[in-house]
Amino acid sequence: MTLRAFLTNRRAMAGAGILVFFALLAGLAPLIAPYSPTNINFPPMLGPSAAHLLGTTANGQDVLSQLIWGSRDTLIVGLVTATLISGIQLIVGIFGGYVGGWIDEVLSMLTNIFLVMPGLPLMIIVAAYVTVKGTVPIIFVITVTGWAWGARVLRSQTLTLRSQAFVEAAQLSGESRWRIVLTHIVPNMAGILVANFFGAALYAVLSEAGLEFLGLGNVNTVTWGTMLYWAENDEALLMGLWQWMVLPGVCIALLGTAFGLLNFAVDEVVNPRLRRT
Amino acid sequence: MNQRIAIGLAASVSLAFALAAAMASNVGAAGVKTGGTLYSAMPWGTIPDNFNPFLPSGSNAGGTLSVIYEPLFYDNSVNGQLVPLLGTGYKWEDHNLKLVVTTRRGVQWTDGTAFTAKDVAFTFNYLHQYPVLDLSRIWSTGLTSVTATGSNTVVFTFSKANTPAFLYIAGQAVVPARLWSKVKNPSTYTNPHPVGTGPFTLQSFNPYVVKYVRNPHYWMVGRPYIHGLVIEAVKSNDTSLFDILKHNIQFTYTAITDVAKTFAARAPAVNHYWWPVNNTNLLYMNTQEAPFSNTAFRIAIAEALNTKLIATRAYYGAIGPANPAAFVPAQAKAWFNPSLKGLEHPYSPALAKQTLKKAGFKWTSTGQLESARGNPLPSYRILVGAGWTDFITMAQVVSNELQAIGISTTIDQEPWGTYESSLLTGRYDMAICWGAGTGPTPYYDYEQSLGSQYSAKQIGQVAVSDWSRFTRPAIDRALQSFRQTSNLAVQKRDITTVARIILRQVPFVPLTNRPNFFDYQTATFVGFPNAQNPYNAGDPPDAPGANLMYTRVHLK
Amino acid sequence: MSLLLEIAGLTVGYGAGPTAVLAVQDVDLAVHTGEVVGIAGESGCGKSTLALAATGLLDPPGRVLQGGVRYAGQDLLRLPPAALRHVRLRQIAMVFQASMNVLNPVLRIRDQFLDAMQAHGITSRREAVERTQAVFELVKVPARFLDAYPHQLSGGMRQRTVIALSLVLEPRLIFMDEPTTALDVVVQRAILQSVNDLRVQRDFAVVFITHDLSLLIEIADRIAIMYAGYLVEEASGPELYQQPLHPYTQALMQAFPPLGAVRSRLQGIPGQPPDLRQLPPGCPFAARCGKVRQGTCDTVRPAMTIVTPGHRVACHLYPVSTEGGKQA
Amino acid sequence: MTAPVQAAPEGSATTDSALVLEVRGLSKSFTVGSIGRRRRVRALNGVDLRLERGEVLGLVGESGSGKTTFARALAFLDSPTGGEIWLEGVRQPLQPTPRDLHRYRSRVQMIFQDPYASLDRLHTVYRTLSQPLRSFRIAPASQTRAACAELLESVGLVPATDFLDRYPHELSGGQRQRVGIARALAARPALILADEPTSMLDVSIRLTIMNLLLDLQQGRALSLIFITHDLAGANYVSDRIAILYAGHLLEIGPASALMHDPYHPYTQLLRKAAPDPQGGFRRGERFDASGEPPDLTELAPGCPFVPRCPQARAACHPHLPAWRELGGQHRVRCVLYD
Amino acid sequence: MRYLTRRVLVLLLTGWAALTINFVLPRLMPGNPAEVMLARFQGRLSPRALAALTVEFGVHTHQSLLAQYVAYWGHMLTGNFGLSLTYYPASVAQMVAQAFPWTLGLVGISTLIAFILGTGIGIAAAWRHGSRLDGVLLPVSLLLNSMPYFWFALLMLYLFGFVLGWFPVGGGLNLAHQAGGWAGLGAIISHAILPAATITITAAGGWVLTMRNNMVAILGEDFVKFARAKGLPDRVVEFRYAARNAILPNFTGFAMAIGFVVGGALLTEIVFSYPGLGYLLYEAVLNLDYPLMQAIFLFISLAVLVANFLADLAYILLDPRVRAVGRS
Repeated sequence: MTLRAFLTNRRAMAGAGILVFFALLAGLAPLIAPYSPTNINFPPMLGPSAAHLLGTTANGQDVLSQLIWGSRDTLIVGLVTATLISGIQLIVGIFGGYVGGWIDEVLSMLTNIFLVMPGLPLMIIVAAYVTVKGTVPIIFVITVTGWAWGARVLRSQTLTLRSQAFVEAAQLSGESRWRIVLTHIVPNMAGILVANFFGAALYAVLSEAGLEFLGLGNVNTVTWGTMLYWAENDEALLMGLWQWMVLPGVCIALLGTAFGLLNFAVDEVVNPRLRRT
Repeated sequence: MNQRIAIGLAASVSLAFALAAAMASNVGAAGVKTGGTLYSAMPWGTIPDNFNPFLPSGSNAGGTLSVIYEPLFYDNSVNGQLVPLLGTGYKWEDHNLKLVVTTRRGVQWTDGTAFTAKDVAFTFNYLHQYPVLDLSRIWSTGLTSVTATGSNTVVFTFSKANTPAFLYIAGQAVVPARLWSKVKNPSTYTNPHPVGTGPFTLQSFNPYVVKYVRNPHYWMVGRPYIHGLVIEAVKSNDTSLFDILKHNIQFTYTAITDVAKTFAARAPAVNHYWWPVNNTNLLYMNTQEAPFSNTAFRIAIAEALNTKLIATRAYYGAIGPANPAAFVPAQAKAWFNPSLKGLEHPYSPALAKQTLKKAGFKWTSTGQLESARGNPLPSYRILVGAGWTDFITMAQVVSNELQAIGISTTIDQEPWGTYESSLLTGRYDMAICWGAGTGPTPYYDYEQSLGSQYSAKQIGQVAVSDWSRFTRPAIDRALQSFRQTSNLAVQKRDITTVARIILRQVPFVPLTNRPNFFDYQTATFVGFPNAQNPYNAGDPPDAPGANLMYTRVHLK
Repeated sequence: MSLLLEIAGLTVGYGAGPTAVLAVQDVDLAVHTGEVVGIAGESGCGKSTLALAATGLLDPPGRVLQGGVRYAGQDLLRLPPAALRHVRLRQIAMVFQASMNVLNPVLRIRDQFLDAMQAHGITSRREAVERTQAVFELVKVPARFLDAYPHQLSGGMRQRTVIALSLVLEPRLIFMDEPTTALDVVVQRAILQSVNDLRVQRDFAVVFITHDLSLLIEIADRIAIMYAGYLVEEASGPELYQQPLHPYTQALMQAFPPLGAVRSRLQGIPGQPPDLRQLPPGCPFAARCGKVRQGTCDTVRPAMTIVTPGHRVACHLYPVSTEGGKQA
Repeated sequence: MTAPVQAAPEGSATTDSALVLEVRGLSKSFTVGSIGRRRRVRALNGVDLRLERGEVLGLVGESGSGKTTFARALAFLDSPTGGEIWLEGVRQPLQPTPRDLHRYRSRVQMIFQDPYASLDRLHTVYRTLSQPLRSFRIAPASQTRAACAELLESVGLVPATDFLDRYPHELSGGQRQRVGIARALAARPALILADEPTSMLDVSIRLTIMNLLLDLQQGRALSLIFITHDLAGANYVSDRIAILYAGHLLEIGPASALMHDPYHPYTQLLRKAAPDPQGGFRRGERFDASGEPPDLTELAPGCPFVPRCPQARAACHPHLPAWRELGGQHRVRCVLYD
Repeated sequence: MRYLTRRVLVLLLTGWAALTINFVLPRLMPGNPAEVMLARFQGRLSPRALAALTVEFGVHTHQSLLAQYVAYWGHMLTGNFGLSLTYYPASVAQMVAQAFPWTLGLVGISTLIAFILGTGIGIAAAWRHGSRLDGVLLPVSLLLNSMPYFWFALLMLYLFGFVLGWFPVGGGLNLAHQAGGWAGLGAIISHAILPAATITITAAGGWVLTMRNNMVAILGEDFVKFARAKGLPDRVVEFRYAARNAILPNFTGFAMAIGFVVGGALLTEIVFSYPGLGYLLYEAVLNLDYPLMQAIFLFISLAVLVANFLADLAYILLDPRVRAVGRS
């Protein structure tokens, strides 16, 4: 029922289409990228040409290859972070909502605190404190600062589900708490979980780009974020290498839009109040 | 290229052999238009509300050290000239144990009182009284006393000979004794109403713009030509670049990416840059840590690096590769001993591999280097400052080239504070940074980079400036000999000794030259320093050398 | 009694094209001044859709596909929006099914009354307040609740308030769609009584929509029975009570356990209403009907027959006659 | 109607094998409001009830009367705050351990009001029904499916195999409620609490579901508490009817007696207000009902119905009247019968 | 006022937590401000000078953590944040006080504009939902919402600042002007337009989306339908009935939104060389200026907290229901 609603949802399909496109790009990067993204042996600052469809960077890297390979690490950061964030949200939300009591009080307070703490500044500070720079710390930093909102949503959803008749009926059927959580609560939150997942992925991709831009990222990888970092620092726009500056941003925005569309569509499918169009 | 932290290599000083009467040629030049306000924008972020000349540049408002306070002499590291400012002459006496400096007559502090040798003596004794202020460690050079022996003579007495110390003395900003003797806590005193001898006085200040106005009683008659100077603090190199491209400002100090194309070519008639080399960018290796403690390993790294490519990638041809013994080009001719020829390590990955093989290293089937015992080497970190894209670019090339001989590396960009303290405490594998000292002879860099008094015995302890933590008694002896003499031949021999050790043992790999990044445009004002008229070394607008520019620039 | 509202051949669908679901099909219904017309049927029979369509409140994807609604000589469905707006509340008021939620939760009751009156030209605040107080008195809600927010009222009070609001401009017709379903019997009874009193005083007509036929029998002058979007029977209340003709109506009458009678097993209506997306040919009730005649009921859709004056039924048991008389 | 009930609710024959449930002084209150303005909502105030094996009790009350609270307290979905619950002669702790609950629920089951909300939309009928079978170890794993089919047949969903693998959205409201009934039956309980099981169903199928409940109850000698606001419905299914108002029982007695001759003014009011399909057109009939059920946070000590009672008098105010038995197990709590 | 008490409690606890995290973070840090200071002075400090400095910064205290914590609170409450390492010997309080008004002005005003603009567009889209406007707005808002702030800022700066020259290329004030007077104000405004537009455009997308969704949901509510049935003019229904309610959930989402905007503003400030807290924080981080970092983070957190608290208060004012005492 919901799957079909999802499959016939134009927004979902548009979002999924973009995501699949980037996923293919990422998956097939070794096959379709003309060069290695870290190969710095081309003449720098070339405009678009047959050999370099999108030109080269100021460091003599092929922009197209970087763009293609960049999708890989960008997606990895986005999806891995979103997975971690979703995991925390699920645990905090369910613990808070279903177990209740003082655990809930503590977790709620923690959630509220992280909710109010401004994400990027906190991220910057934590990133400054993390001494080893790399993709893992970046994922860590974004995860730590990005879970609160979804956890709050999931908690209230858990609270709602907990008082639903079918959950009470399951209690009366002699089901244990944890079986109820696993077989009733979690599956019924799947839609919101998925929507949150895409929201978190959007947050992660944007945050990664922001950290890279600030020079707090990992320069060893090629992501759209690092591309922007280099393009900005090497004055891509002044050099007339607009494609180097514009395209990674467009890719981030498109990927973000895909995540947003999916988030939105799942929301629409799950929440019938929005399904009136 | 984004050295957002404008920690100047400001106190660049030199030793001169002859005093140049540089003033004469310019004073009273005919047809000079006076008036106008000169603008600059610097990526400083914010301007500190502080005009204390004893603090390092960057901690006080830009201009404090260039237009308000003046030192005794300005040493031009580019042309080797020594320009007299508050001092007019000096001589070493008593086997180099006594330095006698004559001070300028007829100079007035901006509050109307007269400048005398007493102020000079006061300033140096003040540094002794408050060691926090003695940034150049003048009182660690063997100096024992400073006294004014007349209204225009100051005598510096040393316990042991140290001729290079003159440079530090020459560059110290001088303050009025009358006012500073009353200051209680000079290290935190913000000096809100600065009184100096310089060509300008403070007009107004806010955290984003500081304005100076011409000092009508400046000791150089008729100077400065311009009436005002405004320095704006901007947040990024982009902004200052945009500002100068739009001719909102006349000059800035920014390492512009591909400066010829991005900046100069946009208005070839008026947009200019002058990037005179005065230092070297080095690849430091932590010699207290394996395998960088292994000389053969370091040599192999030197052989594996194509410094030409590194320079091209990092500076787009504006700056060239470094001399392998880290001589600055302007000094190489004078100081490079032909006997050093052949000790360099030319770029050759094959040779590098051979060197490694000879030292017992092996390679895995995938081409990774492993130790003699067959343990694959880990990935080493190359430390660079966050956002310093010239260094990061160098690191990328280095990383690529080391990969070619089987050494894997990752680039570790750190915020400036972490970067610097990692460098000082030896918590790094490899790092890219400039040479620790600059001056008119290689001595200054060698002393700072390799002198055992600046090193540390263990990782974790602070090595003040010997960041590769490499020391040799032979080096210390050579430096000691250099200090105690004013005989050029002896000094040359000493420098050659150190250079030979550098080439043979490679404590660091010189990568590229390092210049001052001076950019200017001549649409409305002229008279900026350049290669044809290098009256200063392209110093940043807050460094003492900029003083010379402010007294020469005038309306077109 | 004069004709007030005339629904003729009204067909309403949701969606468009071949997948459209016809919620109301070819319904004729007249409402005269001052009378109470009851519409009864199971959920999904189209009674609420009929009310919305007849008042021009149908939201997309619902659409009137055929037929018309005439109110006091005007074609309601073709009125320009501005004119239609003036008909609402002032001429035709509507009390909704989920009355609990029809009041704006963030506005005080008083303001919601004032909004309504302002929209219909009563700009004097004093007049508006006076009118409001008057209707509050009518529906027996203390005037202090004027300053309350909806959530501060009990369900019964809220329902009374909504009825008061529907009365404040003295309309001539009120649609009441399950106005008391969510309420307890005692409150329901009290409200029905109030409405009836008011109706007598002010002489407005009521279209009362409910699934509770027993309630309609008690209060309605005329009752229309709907099933699967069709009007299947219409008669005066007493007539329908005494002589329900359509097997569905009969079953519906039997579907409520009696209050006082001796207890005996009753049978409900077997099966369930048909899926409107796949309406079978023939009589929509055929599948559940105890008197079904194979070959006829399941193939031919029965037409409306006037059995006696004022009593119509659409059932093959009562074949169409030109006289309108009853044939055995 | 089955065996007569004992007169005094205070009776002590808790070992009586015919007695399935005995409730004594059951109370439930909630705390609402913030610090400083805490108020207690007293939803149930000392309810006494006894239920025999195979008996159907109709519990009738308006919304807010506490009837749902009663069902939930009995099912331990919300723990009662006071009183005693004896099940088949065993006293149930008011703060039960999970083990206590499991044992109790194998004997007491519940049918929910909303057939749409009470089934997990993601679980098939089979999955829903197998849950109690598994957790109460009713049927071995190999026979679960057969047992489920059997349950479905017993609630009239035939052929059962057509329904086993359906999801709730593939069922009509009536069919869902049948599944809900089957689930309650699966545990083979002694007592089923049916909380307004027909109020959300279409009028046309309400009777069918009531009939089903009666058939099942009679066939299995189940006890049933049928909770409703519909007096006629209660009358249709129940042996006895109890009237609940503001958390207090006001009247209890054999269904027919209570319907024909209600004692309590409130019961009379209910009786009068209920629509009566046999009553015909009665628009002009006067009916005096002002006021609404009381605020449960501000209950006065006397009879809770006083503010709405047309026959209220001074004696009603000081305290709740005692129970009076007026013949045939028909008891009432009202000063009119003192 | 249960809701308000809870909010105040959350405010206090969150404030406490923010301060405590602020206390803990630098102490988890491996580095040592003394080393940083040494680096700052380019290694030229003698050990004696260094010792003097560290005492000044109060970093080498051998107190217990608890004593440090108590002292820290004392400092926080008296506004004594210590000295900045970067801008030594300026005090942290002085630096923050300089930057704060700029950020407050820029972020405050652009957040407000973004909120009003986004909410307005969201209302319009939902009111016409299903229309082309709505169809286009959604992906556009998503796109705007998904753009990296700094990237968009860079493009805006390049296009409007550099190429077209309509606006200054950065800074908060013109080179020629000091703050003060009309010219100063004009300069401030002209410098603020681009960064404010950047923040507004990227932030408004989020508000459009949430507002549209809320509004679509509210439009399905009975009270909106009833408002139309009352014959209220469209504008009244749209704003007083639908939008008025749809805006309420936004206040609970304000926390995240404002945090996000502050984060985005930080990047924007850096791109536009805007003299606010964002840039200062960036500087502080690059220089490991712990005292400054601590104070700025504290300030931002508290500002967000206060903004949230104000949003909560507004929520209370706008929604009578949260004032009510409800079941917990």
